[in-house]
Amino acid sequence: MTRRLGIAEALRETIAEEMERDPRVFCIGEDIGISGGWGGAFTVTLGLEEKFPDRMINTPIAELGLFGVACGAAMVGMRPIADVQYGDFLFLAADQVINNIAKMRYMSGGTATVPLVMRAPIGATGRGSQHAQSLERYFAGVPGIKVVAVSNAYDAKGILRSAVRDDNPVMIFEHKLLYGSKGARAESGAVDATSDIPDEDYTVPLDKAAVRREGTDVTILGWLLMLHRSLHAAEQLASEGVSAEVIDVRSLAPIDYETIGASVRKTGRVVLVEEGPKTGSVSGEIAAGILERFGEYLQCPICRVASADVPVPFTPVLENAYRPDTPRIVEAVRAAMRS
Amino acid sequence: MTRRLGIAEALRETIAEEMERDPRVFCIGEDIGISGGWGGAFTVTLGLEEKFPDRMINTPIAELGLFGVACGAAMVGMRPIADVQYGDFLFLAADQVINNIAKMRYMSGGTATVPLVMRAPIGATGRGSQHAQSLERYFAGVPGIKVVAVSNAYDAKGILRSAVRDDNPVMIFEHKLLYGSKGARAESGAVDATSDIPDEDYTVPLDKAAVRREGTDVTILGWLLMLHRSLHAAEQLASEGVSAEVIDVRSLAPIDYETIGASVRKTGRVVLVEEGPKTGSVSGEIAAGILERFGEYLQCPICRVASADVPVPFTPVLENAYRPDTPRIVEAVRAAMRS
Amino acid sequence: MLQYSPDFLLDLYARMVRIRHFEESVKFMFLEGALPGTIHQCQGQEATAVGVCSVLRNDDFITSTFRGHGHALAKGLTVEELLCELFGASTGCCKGKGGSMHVGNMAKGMVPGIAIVGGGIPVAAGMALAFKMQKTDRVAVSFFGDGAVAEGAFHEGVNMAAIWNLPAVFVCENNLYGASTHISQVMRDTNIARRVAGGYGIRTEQLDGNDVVAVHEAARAAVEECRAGSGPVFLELLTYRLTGHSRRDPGHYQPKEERAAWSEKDPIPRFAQVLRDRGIADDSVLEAIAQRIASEFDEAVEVARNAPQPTVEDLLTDVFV
Amino acid sequence: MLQYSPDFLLDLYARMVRIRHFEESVKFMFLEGALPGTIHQCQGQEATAVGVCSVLRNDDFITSTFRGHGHALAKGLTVEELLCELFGASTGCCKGKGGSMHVGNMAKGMVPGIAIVGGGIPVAAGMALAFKMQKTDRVAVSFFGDGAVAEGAFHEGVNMAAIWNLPAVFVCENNLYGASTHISQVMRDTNIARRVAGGYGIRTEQLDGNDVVAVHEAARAAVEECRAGSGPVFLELLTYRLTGHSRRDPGHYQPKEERAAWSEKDPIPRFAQVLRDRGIADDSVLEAIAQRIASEFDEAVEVARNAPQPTVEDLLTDVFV
Ligand SMILES: Cc1ncc(C[n+]2csc(CCOP(=O)(O)OP(=O)(O)O)c2C)c(N)n1
Ligand SMILES: Cc1ncc(C[n+]2csc(CCOP(=O)(O)OP(=O)(O)O)c2C)c(N)n1
Ligand SMILES: [Mg+2]
Ligand SMILES: [Mg+2]
Repeated sequence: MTRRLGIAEALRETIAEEMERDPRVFCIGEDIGISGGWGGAFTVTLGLEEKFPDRMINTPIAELGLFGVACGAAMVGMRPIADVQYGDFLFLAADQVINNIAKMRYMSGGTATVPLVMRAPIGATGRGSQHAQSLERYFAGVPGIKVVAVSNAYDAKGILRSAVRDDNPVMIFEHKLLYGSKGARAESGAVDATSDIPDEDYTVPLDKAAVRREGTDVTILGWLLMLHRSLHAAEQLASEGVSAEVIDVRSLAPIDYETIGASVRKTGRVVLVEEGPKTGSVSGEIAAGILERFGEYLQCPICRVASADVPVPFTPVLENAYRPDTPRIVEAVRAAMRS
Repeated sequence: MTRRLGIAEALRETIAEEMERDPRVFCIGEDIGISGGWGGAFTVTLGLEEKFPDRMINTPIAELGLFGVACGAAMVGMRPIADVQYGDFLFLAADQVINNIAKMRYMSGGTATVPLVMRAPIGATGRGSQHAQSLERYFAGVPGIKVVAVSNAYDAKGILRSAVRDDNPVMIFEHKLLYGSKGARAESGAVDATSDIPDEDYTVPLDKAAVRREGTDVTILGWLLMLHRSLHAAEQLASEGVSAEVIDVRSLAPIDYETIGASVRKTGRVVLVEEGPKTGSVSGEIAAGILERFGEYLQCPICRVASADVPVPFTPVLENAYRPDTPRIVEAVRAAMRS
Repeated sequence: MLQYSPDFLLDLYARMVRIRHFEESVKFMFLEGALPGTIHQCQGQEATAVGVCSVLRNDDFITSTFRGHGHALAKGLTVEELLCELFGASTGCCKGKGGSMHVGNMAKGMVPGIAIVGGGIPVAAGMALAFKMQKTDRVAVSFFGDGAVAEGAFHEGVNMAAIWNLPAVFVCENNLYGASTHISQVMRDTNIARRVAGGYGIRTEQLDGNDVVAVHEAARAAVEECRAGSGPVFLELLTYRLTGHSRRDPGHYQPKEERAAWSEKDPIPRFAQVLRDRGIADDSVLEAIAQRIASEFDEAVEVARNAPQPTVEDLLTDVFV
Repeated sequence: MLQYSPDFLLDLYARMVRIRHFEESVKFMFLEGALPGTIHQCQGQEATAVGVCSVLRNDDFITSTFRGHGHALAKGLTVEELLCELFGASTGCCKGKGGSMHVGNMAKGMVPGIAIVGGGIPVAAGMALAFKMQKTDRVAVSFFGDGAVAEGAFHEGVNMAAIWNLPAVFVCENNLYGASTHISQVMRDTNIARRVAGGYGIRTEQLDGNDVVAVHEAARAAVEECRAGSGPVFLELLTYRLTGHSRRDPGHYQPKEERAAWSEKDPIPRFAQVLRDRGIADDSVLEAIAQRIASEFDEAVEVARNAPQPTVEDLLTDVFV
């Protein structure tokens, strides 16, 4: 049996199941379990307070404190799932995430464990520059944290399960336009990321990329919204006779160079697509990593398609110009094929 | 006339001169101007409170607040120089730096200005993992901030002057082992970064790399402590017949691809050296940037020499293994020459 | 209230009506789909913005939040420059780059809205520090909600203003909720003014934030103290949001009786009654004000709807000076 | 004090002496160049660590700071595992990966020292939240300095502990300085206990932190309240650092008279006098304790000096489980 779910629904169901399965699991965040509220900013925890009245910890608006609290609870036997309403607010929590959560195990000589899941919605969605950023770049290089991005509901479920069951800190990035949130929290410009969800207790590993479309001429690497745009571009390219392989990088730390490498060896051409500004992007790291490992297979320089090096602008005309779209991806692939 | 100064002295003198020249300039930070204190964590502001009793603003231990205060003061006509005792504490201030300081101009449609200098000491120096990090990677990709790193006293003076006179936010990274701080604040493992300082009012641009040693076979790119190690490596390589060009990248945002490109065109081989962990390094961005611009000139894959992907360990034997040293740089260059 | 001229009182009234009309019309346009993005509105809280800003000069500065339309209008931004911003036009107060959560105008003493809860508080302290160092008598005012009180930025910013005696007025608009969370869930003692007095040793005052004249008077005293060098001052203004937190929030977390009770205290009809009771205005005068504001708004909407959008070239400008 | 057995009191004394001996010896070794890195020491503050930890069980948890040697010894870490850590040996309590600023031992109820000022406070609140959810009577204690009170993390962490009634004891070791900065420069009201009571609505107490029995009693009451579900409690322990802030700091910012006055209040000679006055110990007993501790220390130093250093392979372990 399968059921068709969106990402928000899949996450909600998974959280409930994991809380059911393991009494150590709890949720912590702002507005996550208020009766009459919205279940966090994007409905992910909607209604869970009825089922788990003692395990939906609603915090004051205090991100540094809430991530510190989650860290402490995780160190003494709990398995918190911490929600930051918008990834942008992670800057407030960065000290706890980077200086404590990520380092506790190492600086304790391997005796402390921090089994903590952190969930952060990201992406530009018409809200202006402080509710729009792509935060992957700030955390994907922090030793001690696993970083993943979920692009469809099947992964959302399988990855969240793996994350909750992992004994290490895991940061999950989710995209506002992919949630499939309904009602008052629905997003204009949303993209369908629903999946058929099997009933069995499957997991998705935290360290594996996924080939979403096979191809032979060029490898397009993306995640979250940009994966969907890349798939769209690949379709268009197919009609031009270009066979693009599209990989959902998904695991941003560690990066799965095995899957990526197999594709690069085959195609010899790489286009990276990322929503954040180009400079300092995760794509820069991946490009350098591919060059180091598979440089000899490259038939042309790796191309990065990313947003402009500016804060996220509000007005739709600029936001659309800021962020990569299908035509820009198609154009980049065409250029790669020419060179 | 010239005088020989270390970086701490050069910064101190420059701050005093700029405060003298412009009454809008002031310093803000923890322990920066306490009589009987140390002039900040590394003696940079030692004694300045005597000369400028009203313009050395000692704050409580409150990094988020202090950078917010600096932002506000800068927006209404002052030109603050904000000191964070250790770069590691920038995570506490990250929200103000990234969400406000960097974005104010853009989100105001170009009407707000934030002429603010932020100074942050970085680098691993036997203090364990929370007073040791290399923070460049977190800020070099933030649109709206200029990021520079000073590797000698001449630059410290010229760059600080430029930064104070610039109308934009500028983040200056300094390295604890290069300050030449004296007395109780002297560092073991310190490296000589003194310069002859001319008397005239020179400046050093915020967007230019500097060729520190000319060569023809390979381009080594580094900054801060790693620049010094790279120069050391280049000397050793010279005795093996390898002519290495060593560039002080210095300007981390924006990156000076003109200077770097000229060298890459000449040598065709690039080794990047950085103190932070390899994954997510600024070197990844530079490697990707070079590949995009000068890929056709490359005779071998770009090589990155960086620290291990772990938190900074305390014990010297591990700290030394963690961070690139001269032998590792030499070895990387030899490998590049072979391929 | 005898000391106030009728003109002054009618002006306070008109300013509140302007905000209400703006918010109600914008809400309609938003639901209609005419406006992009999201909005946070302040229906019911007009007296706080108007009362406080009525004592400020153009060269005094305010910081605001994601909920800044009312503050902006009260600080002197025009309906037109605001509407243009909401429409994303290049003629908006932030050239369309800011949007609803970031409205501001540096020339009119308003920093672009800081949508990070609590983020404006240290910034206001910094402006106040500058004003003090510059030996001017300018004042910085920070508007924020009850929810912001839990943030570290609040604590750090208010403390610095306190220890340095800065000319800063902290205006906490306590509308009982931070998003969907009631204040009783996020602080032990919900008397914020008392908490802040105890925590930071500064003068604080709690008052009816839906009484525009009371707010005006408290703000005047606070600003005078600041100009005289005896700042900072903290004002807790008790008020209520008569609309959703954002967008299409139906506010189901607010008990019906609570909403009804606060509707009774709506600052605009209340002040209208005062004006009528004192013989300052009759219905026709009040109606004329509403008419004037409505047509002023209609003209501005016309302009905003037809205002030029930025072009792709504008994307890369305004990052650096 | 009559209720305490002589053994208990002598044990408190010995624990303080152990810390003092540790710190003085380590200081010497550091200045000698035998130890890498930097150190922050707690001479003069032994009564706070010992008094508080004397009421804790092994399964209660503490968080500490960059200045954690005393807390560690008081919580039951051995001199040897600490010294090994300072020498960077793989037999250290953190395998040499932590260092002086990060000493801890999870099996003994001490989180690795959090060297970010204020950073341990929310972590302790989180542990207390876990203890409460787990329905145990365990308690989390956070040690921090007066300087930490200005940090946002303090505000956020204490507030959360307060609203959720968590079993957390916040122990502020007020030694008058944060690094070189006197408390009067960073808060208006320097009575921290009063400020915190006013700000967060929790029970607070200010007391002589150099009186080990007084600290023990205040801590016992606080911990009992927490175990009974009436936490959190905040203790302000007035004390003084009789050494530099770190490394070779000569402390020129401390007035000579102030130092002299606090030397008089040194908790160790003071408690020795009490023990003598009450006839619990004479000089020979106290001397024997000092001897025992000195030789225990000497043995540990021997071990630590010869302990194995990690090897390069250890660099990459312990990042993930
Ligand atoms: C740092 C931060 N955390 C969370 C949010 C999400 N958020 C936006 S408004 C809001 C509630 C704010 O409540 P309050 O300060 O009382 O202001 P009000 O909405 O009542 O005007 C929250 C949680 C945010 N914008 N910034
Ligand atoms: C977030 C942060 N800011 C600054 C520092 C640098 N620093 C280390 S100790 C210290 C003073 C701390 O004072 P206090 O909290 O009173 O503790 P004490 O040193 O007196 O034990 C400072 C500023 C730090 N470690 N962390
Ligand atoms: Mg509110
Ligand atoms: Mg102190």
